[in-house]
Amino acid sequence: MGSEGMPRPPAKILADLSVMIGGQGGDGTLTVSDLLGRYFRKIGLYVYTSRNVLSRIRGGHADASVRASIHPTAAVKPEVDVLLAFDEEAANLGSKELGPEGVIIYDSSVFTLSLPNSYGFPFATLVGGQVGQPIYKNTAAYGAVSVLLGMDEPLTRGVIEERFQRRGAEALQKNLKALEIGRRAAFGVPEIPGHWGVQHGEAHDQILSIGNQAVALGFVVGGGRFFSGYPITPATEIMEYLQKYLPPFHGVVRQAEDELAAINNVIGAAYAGARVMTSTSGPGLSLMTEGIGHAGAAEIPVVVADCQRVGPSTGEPTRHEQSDLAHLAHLGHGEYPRFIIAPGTVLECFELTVEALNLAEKWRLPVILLLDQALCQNTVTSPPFDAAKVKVERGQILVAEQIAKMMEYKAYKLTETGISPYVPPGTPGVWAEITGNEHDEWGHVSVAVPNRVQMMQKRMGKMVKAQNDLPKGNFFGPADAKIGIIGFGSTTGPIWEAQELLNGKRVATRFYQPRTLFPILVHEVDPFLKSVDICYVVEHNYSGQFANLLREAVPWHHQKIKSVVKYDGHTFRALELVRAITGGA
Amino acid sequence: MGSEGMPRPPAKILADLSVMIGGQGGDGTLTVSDLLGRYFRKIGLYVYTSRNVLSRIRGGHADASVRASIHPTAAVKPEVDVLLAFDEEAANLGSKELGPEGVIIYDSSVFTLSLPNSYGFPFATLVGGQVGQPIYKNTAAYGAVSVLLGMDEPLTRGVIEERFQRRGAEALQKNLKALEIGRRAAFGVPEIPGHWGVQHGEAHDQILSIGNQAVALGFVVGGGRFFSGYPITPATEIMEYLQKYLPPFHGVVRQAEDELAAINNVIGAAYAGARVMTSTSGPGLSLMTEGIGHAGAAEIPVVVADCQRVGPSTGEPTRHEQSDLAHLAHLGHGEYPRFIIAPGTVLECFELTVEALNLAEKWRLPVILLLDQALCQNTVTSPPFDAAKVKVERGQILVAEQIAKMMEYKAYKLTETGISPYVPPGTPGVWAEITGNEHDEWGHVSVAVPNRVQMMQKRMGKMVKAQNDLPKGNFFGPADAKIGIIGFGSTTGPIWEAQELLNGKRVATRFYQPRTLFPILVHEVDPFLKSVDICYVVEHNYSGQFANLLREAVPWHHQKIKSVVKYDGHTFRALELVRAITGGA
Amino acid sequence: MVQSAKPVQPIWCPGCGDFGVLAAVKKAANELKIPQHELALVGGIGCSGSIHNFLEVNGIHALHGRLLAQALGVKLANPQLTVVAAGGDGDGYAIGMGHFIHAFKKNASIVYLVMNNETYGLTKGQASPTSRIGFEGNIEHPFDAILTSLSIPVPNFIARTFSGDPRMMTAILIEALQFTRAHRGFAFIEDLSPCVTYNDTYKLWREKVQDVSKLQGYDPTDRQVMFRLCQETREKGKIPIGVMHRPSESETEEVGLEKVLLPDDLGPARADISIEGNLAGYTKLLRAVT
Amino acid sequence: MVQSAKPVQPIWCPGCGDFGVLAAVKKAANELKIPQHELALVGGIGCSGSIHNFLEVNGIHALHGRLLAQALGVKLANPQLTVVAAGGDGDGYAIGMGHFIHAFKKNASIVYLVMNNETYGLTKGQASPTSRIGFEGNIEHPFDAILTSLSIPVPNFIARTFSGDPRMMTAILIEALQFTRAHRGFAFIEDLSPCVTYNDTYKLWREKVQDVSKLQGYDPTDRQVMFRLCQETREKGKIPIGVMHRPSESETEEVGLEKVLLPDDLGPARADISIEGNLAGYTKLLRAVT
Ligand SMILES: Cc1ncc(C[n+]2csc(CCOP(=O)(O)OP(=O)(O)O)c2C)c(N)n1
Ligand SMILES: Cc1ncc(C[n+]2csc(CCOP(=O)(O)OP(=O)(O)O)c2C)c(N)n1
Ligand code: SF4
Ligand code: SF4
Ligand SMILES: [Mg+2]
Ligand SMILES: [Mg+2]
Repeated sequence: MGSEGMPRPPAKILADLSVMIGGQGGDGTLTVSDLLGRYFRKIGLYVYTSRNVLSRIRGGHADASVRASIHPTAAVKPEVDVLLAFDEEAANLGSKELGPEGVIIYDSSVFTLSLPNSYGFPFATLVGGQVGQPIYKNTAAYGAVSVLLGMDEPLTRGVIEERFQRRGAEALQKNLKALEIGRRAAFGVPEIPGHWGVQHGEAHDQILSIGNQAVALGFVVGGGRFFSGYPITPATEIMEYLQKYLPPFHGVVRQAEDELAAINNVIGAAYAGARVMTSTSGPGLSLMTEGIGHAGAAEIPVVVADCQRVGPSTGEPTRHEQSDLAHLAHLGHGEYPRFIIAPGTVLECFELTVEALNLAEKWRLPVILLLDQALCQNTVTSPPFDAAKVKVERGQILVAEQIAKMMEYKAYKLTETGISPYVPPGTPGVWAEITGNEHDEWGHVSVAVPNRVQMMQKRMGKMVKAQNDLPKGNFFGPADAKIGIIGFGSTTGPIWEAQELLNGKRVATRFYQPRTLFPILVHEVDPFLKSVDICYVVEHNYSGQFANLLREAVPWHHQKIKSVVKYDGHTFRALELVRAITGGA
Repeated sequence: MGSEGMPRPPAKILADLSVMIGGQGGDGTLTVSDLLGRYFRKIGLYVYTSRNVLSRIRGGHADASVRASIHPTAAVKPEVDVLLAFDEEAANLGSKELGPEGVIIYDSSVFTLSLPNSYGFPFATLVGGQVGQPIYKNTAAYGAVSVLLGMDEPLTRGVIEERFQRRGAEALQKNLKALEIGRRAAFGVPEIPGHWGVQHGEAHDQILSIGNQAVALGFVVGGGRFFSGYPITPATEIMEYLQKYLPPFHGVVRQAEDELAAINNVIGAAYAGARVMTSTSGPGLSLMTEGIGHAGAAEIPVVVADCQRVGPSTGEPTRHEQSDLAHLAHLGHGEYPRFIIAPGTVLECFELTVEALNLAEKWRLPVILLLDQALCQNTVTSPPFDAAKVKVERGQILVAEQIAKMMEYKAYKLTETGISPYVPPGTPGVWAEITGNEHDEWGHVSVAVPNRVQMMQKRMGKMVKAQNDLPKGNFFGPADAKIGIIGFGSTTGPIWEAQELLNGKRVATRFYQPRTLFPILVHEVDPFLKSVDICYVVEHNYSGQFANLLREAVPWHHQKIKSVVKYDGHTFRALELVRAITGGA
Repeated sequence: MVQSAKPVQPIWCPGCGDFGVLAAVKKAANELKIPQHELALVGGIGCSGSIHNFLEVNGIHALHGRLLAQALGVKLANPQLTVVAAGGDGDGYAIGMGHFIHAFKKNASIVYLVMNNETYGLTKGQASPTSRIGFEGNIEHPFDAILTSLSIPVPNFIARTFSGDPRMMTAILIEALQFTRAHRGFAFIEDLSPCVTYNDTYKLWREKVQDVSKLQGYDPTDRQVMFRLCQETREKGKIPIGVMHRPSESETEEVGLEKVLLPDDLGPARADISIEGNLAGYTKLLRAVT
Repeated sequence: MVQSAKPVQPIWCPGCGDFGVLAAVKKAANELKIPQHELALVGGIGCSGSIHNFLEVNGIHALHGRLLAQALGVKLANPQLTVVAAGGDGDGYAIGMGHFIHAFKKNASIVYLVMNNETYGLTKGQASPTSRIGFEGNIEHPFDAILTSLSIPVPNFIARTFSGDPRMMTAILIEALQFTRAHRGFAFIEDLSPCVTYNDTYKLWREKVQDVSKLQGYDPTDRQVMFRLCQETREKGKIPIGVMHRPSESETEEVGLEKVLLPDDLGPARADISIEGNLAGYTKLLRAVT
């Protein structure tokens, strides 16, 4: 429609829409997606934004997309409704994802397009002329989109004010002017104003956040007080948020000289009695291998958040993958216990960070918080985080009165659970030896055979004894469905959507989202696999790493386990999953 | 006998004997075992010596044992025949392993013993008085043992001359004097001289070596020319041998500032076209994690020898374990191909080091040479290494004429095999980009989706395509046996011996010694597991790491797979295996 | 009283220089009356790094080369602890070099004690970064940690001692402990600690050590002067010992990293982390996310 | 001729200081007529480290902080190559600090070019070891790589340049390349290379740079003098640039590590490794094991 210039039928009201913004790095695509996300959230919609940028500061293709829906969503919409393109490459790439009724708005000061439903506006030229700086073209484009979608004008402005007021009055004024320019231009083309409408939603209690922020907040509220890290995409934001959040609570954040320092800094601080975390991504994680093993051997509670990106090696720093799992499950020379827990939503990022801190201290071992780029960096609406619901459980850290009653303090006392009560240094009247060498109960180096066997059993036994204490998985869909799906981390969003699409095709599925990935919770997995005829294990890596862990843990189910993998740096689309499961279009 | 002072029956001639020497670090136990090993080898016996020392330079309990047999052996003898004890702790520990007819010889200047068949000589006092330095007491004790076993006097001396002549005339003279003192003392006790005899053997073609030496020699003969490493027990000898061996062949050995440098040094040298290796043990291996991944991503052929010791963390530096396998199979963030190959004998250490170099260059990826402390450091007789049998296969390294015919040189050219022909820098007329970032065929950074998928398939596909090129396993025992045994590395020796013991009990077993541990060679494992009813997977770790890899690779055989593990720092004794397999004494 | 871990017998060879350091640590801690539970000793990996096993204090055996990184975490988590990191020259100047240089820069109030024997003792005598040319095939110029530490523009305490001179060693260690206990920043002491088994330099060093305070122009507040004096002493074939940098009170009044970050002294390990105790603050923090 | 990898468009922001370095490398290589196939450029990880992608030479993208370790391997494997390592200040002085200090000590004839922008460009502007106090919350004194490199007692070539002064930069780079191509040892150049996006210091640095050769007493053969001059210049709020250490010919005649180890120049990568070519030697070697 549109381009014919004929009177239009009343605007279609969208209840689930997707806007994709593409251009060169530095064109401000992320800003537009952020502004739209804020707007949609304010009208009560559920919002999900994702990004697709290069590992460079300026230039190169970058895009972002915003989805807004009256239903909760944490996945990219299969088809794009509005494509905003700042250059030709963005138009070409984006138009492949455009739905049949989709509209393209583009910057005609840069290129021209002859596709149907495409409207060019010379944003850069207009803004360059009237504001003086063409870089505000993105705000003008946001204005044009706001007209296209019949967005409320004061609210459209309000979102800009909210975002830019910190940058000072001048920046704000320029943005508002650019907005006006964009809106005016859009009103000049008859097909644009109110082309579509956007349904308002009910989700007014939601916040808009990213996994990295939720992890940082979970760390603070969970009692985390010492953090050391080294910048690396896509983990850096955790450190940056904590630099703001922690100091008022007597917390310390250090940017270390490298990841070897970071992990050893947190080991030292945990030894001293603080709740600690470090965060990193693939290359940094590999460098932490020795340190994490030290925490395992010496029984020092550390939390390591791994924000997975595309590997191996430097790989694709800004892209999405879930390929560190196998590495983490077997991390380090020798054998020591560890838990790997994986949140699937932003709220779970908050909750499981707390849980990771609790588990690490209760069981005195390293806990890996396994994240992925999409979960870490994609903005999504979430129920707000509630500090009052948080429980800080420190396990057996002994205080003065308890110590006074003791005859002796052995840092590695053999106990039923394998957990030795701990007394941090600085506690009057006691001290201890802590070491990553094999040691006796006192922490003295020992190679005695019976001691070695006992100490290995003490440590490794924790992975069995803790099973009921570890985060339980979530189950979605009817319990009697014969098709099973397993997925973790950010695949939850696309899997939910695929379940709905399959429901529409009368294909019932049951989705098990494990939140403890290692050790495999056999008491959860085994009945689940028993209950289904076939199970698709959905993950972002080449080898089917979680499927492999399942084969190892419950080999008797091996015939039911089917891997569905993707390793091209992009998140699953629900339709891909539907195709994989139905075996066709 | 003996202590009764009665006329003895004619001396029993031993065809398989074991001497254990125990004392404090610095007492010279390793020297005695070395001298005895040399002697027994000279009379044509097969020899196996093992050690049991602490991670400290002097003091603390240390012991060593020598086995000599007319049959090939690479395992500790179940029962000790002669115990030589320099202190009480050694006498107590050692007497537990003593056979019913075993004899104890001890240093009575330090302690006294009232056990039967024990004979004290004041070695330290005697030597201190007559040689002036009590440290030569170990040579005196060797002398006493030589009398006990009726050893040939000139040969007994000859071994000392061989070993000490490099140390200068004075040291040699003192040792010879100490020998005389020991012999004279022993002759003074009627029960000692010729108490036993030692049968001469036929194994005159054998050499006496350790795995670390064989690896170093294999490296040189296999064309290895650049080595960088960092000292760590039990790997250091590889570097030390190479410091002697490599320079005459235009080779370079560097002691790096740490393991991060070591692995990156060899990456640089391999990039430049040299055949390279580094060697390390657990803690160093963990530090090399990122580097090995870089070699995998950038397709740079490096060989990493991992001399496994007791983990996790600093663990027990001088003790034996095989617990890095799971780590190595999943090493590093992201996914890249690697081969893990594991020699089971000293000769195989030589041969498979060559093979590792060939495989790394042919397939252009990291190859792990998986060793263990017992294999690395225990002396054993072996067929000599033969350079003429060695094949140096460099794969597709292009030379000038080939290049001249090419239109273009792409370092990451997509090919059928996944192998891209390589041109090292310095070759006239061509150059290339090499990177651990995801890249296109030219080595340019790329995040394009189809390229990413192709490059992952190119790299990961090597693990499938190379299967027939990888070292084949060895099989021992009747093909129709229904009891299977799997074991790798130094467990081969004890397993052979267990097989013989079981044969004696009419229990037929078939032993599969895989020499490629990763990827699992399904074409070998599957028929083997099909052929047996049950299979014991014997390994030195807690989790049954190889058994787990098998469950993952051939889950349909999971019911047949039984783990037999030991993780106390000591090698399996054949009897333990027999018990595990027969399920009783 | 509660029984805590007892010290074990030193694993060192008789005559090892590290015995001198052990004695000095005991003496200094006694003299300063540092309560045992407040002293945390972070050991490296090497013969030297096991020193904490022979003392009745809090001891943590770090990884090879990572002792300073762990010590930093200990100090920042609980600034009230007196933190001493102690290890070898291989540990500190080879694998640990990165953290070593950064420790001066970060300036947490830790005493770092390097027992320099110019070899890797525990792995049986290979060349270390401080080994002389020719030792075990070494072809690299020896690293001089004092010269390099003088090049880092931060007011740290820097000294070199000799195990053969226990008086000076103890006095300097006491000064370093006082420096860090006053939160004045990082204190580095390199102790010349001969390895009698693999590199017995007792006699040589006894002849070569030169007390810098006896040199003309000695001024430990001036880096340039000390840089020159140390270099000249080396050129004369001598090894300078003594205090090489003693920053003035005005430069260092409580500039230790832990004081800068936690002026109220209530660090991560001792903060109240209960939900009740923080609910108001947490609620405000979480409400800001919209 | 065979088509090799073509350079790609620089990914740098317009105006980035690294363009100056790129231009200087091209110019220097041209001037010295270094055949393209003989130049091997080892890049770090960071904006700066991608420089080899924009040149037609052998390029290897190392790991973050490991470029010197890889460069060492390249040079020792094939001493005929002209090896240049190039990366950022984060790469070199944070994660790479250990290898950095050891590179001086090892003294392989490699040119190491640090593009110091006093920030982590590629990860969006965090403080680096050279950042001034206050930059992005930095509380640590900035590291001065020149002072520290002057403290290491090995005759290396040491210089600092400024991207805003391309003439000096090119001239010094040429000298450094000549130094390493003559196997005289390690050559270190820190280039002040502003990050216009996160830390635009062009103006500031243009005002602050001080050509040391203009200072009274300038003597680049004398470390003590240069240490003093550099420190004094810093104290005056200036940044010294120029050649800081130029060892004399007699000190450095072919002392590059690769020459010491491989005097015949036939290194690991070019040695004959065929069995036939070595059988006699191998047989002798193996026969010695009995
Ligand atoms: C990562 C790692 N690499 C290597 C080792 C082996 N190792 C143990 S101690 C040591 C060197 C000891 O030398 P130094 O630090 O000088 O201490 P010293 O024994 O001389 O006191 C080495 C290399 C290790 N434990 N960890
Ligand atoms: C082991 C590791 N840690 C962290 C990173 C992330 N990272 C990439 S570039 C960079 C810093 C870049 O700063 P610098 O070296 O100064 O280079 P610049 O971009 O400023 O030129 C970091 C931390 C990484 N790639 N690898
Ligand atoms: S080997 Fe050397 S450093 Fe180690 S304890 Fe013995 S004398 Fe001391
Ligand atoms: S971010 Fe800074 S360092 Fe990186 S390219 Fe841009 S200007 Fe250069
Ligand atoms: Mg040392
Ligand atoms: Mg930088």
